[in-house]
Amino acid sequence: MLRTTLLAALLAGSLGVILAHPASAQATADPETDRRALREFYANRFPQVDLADHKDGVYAIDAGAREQWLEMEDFPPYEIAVDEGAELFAAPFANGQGYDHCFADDGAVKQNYPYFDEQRGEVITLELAINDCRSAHGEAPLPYDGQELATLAAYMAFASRGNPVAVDAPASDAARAAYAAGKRFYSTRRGQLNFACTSCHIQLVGNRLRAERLSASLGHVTHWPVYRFKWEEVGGLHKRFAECNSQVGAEPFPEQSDEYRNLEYFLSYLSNGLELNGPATRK
Amino acid sequence: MAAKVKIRGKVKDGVANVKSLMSHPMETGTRRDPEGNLIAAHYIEKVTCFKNDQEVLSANWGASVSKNPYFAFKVKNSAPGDVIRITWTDNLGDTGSGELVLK
Amino acid sequence: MKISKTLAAALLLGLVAGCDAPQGQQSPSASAQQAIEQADASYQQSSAAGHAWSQTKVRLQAARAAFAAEDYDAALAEAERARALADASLAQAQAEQTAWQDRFPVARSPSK
Amino acid sequence: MALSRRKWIGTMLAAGGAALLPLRLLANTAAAFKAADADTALKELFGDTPVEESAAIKLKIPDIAENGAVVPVTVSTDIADVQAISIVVDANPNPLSASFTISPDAFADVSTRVKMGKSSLVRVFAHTPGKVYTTSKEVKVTIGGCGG
Repeated sequence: MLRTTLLAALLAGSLGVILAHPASAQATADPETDRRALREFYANRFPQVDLADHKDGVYAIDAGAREQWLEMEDFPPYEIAVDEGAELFAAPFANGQGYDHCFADDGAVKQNYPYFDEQRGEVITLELAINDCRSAHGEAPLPYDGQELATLAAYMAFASRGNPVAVDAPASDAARAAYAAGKRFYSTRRGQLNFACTSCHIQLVGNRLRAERLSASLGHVTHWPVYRFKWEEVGGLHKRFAECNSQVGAEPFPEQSDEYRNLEYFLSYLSNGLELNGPATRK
Repeated sequence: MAAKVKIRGKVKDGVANVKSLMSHPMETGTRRDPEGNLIAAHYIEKVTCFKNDQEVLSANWGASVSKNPYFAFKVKNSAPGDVIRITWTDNLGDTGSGELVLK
Repeated sequence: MKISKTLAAALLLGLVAGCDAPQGQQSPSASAQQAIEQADASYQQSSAAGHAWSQTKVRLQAARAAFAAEDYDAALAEAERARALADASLAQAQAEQTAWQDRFPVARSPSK
Repeated sequence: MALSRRKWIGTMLAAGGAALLPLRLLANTAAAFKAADADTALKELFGDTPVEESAAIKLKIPDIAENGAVVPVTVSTDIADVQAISIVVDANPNPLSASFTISPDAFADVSTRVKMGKSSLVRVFAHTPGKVYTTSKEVKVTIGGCGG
């Protein structure tokens, strides 16, 4: 028993040494400074990659994987979800109104999500807004881990394709606190493997973890929901967050929890300016 | 109601380049659900492709074709206005079909 | 360095968890019961800190299952394992209070 | 509502009408798909027709598959009189994945996506009246534990 603990602690310690990054404390940096720093970091790390191409995630930095991905994107399995989502989006509620009463431009609004709602004092993601819309029209909310919500979001992502991410900068102390909470979550080591999000996506980015190429944080939010071949269906960003947490031996948080919404807010601001290209396929 | 087959295609120099996507679980019969029960095999066995009601191509499949199958092929002597129709039937007798007028 | 502090804390907690198991006086069932309660308390703390580890719960459940099957030696062993994991995750939560601040990139070029 | 199989076949015959082609090349398809090893599958498919390696068949498939659940495959050839194309993944529990019957109105050029349980030799076959031509490629499948 003790030996396992010791081994885990030693492993954690040695990984810590490898991953330590020579940056100074950045707890209080403002979002625009963070965004600039992140872009500069990846520009130096991947000088051959145009920053705008990070919208393609890992396929911006792995030519071999990109070829197969493009082949898949030629007629991708998520098109079925986009079609179904379009029908769901167009179907009227019991009161005769529909989603288009809540979302402008036939749902092509993903670029503005998430945002910080000053009245409610919390981050509103697209998924939350969909359920708010349902509640406002007397419909029961959809489960956050279900296919109907993911399918609707897939349609809205498709409708929003090509629009650049345009998440508003935090404008109040409460909003800045939500952003900071997201940044802290992203940078905090969790789980028995003692990994932070930054361990893989900043410190070790571009390297391989077993057979997988580690992707850049820039562009992490542009392509959701994703048809993941491992899931064999479309799923949202928070489902992936939960998976990342589980993979490092940490108990995941629920989809649309405060933790994950703040994280999405932080990550989305960093990707401001990148083109949306969701939904997409991932392995 | 038969399931829909999504079809895309273009004619160039008399050749129709046709791509299709079918919504189907393609269960192998060897996977287990979270409770540990075997999930019954359920897969498309036969796909038939027509141009203007004439069969031009068919496929026999096993369960090892991927979920939501993709199938692309090329048809000779095609012209805009030709109708491509694709139909499938699975091991449980369910069917699907789709049609596309070539441009 | 912060890293070595984490390591020391984890090791220390691991040792404490291993050594403070009650000896001699208690019945095996009472010892196992107490170890499970202690492990659970530590696990709840780590969970409240947002640092629960998946294996802690797995071990706790194994301890409870062994206890229910009246295998008190196994229950005690699993509970101690759960406790060690929970304590290490608490040490992680503690170290991360400040350690997280060093991990995000900082701009090298002067701001425009 | 789903059509019953018998009704379905009836519909197909009506639709195909007299145009149905005499595509009875594949000897025993059902048994071939059930075969648990590649040799048995091939015997069921081709019987005693001689099989010959040919560089005239193009097999496009990744060297390292991104994901074993969805491996894109394209098979094409200029060989004359090809009436069928088959795809065999040797290491799969049922190696025969797909068999395509090709009329004179279609090119011998098909693409699909197949599942691969593990790294395997992938063999494709082009069937002409007197002879079967083949080519193959070793495909590595990595375990997609992470990614995305």
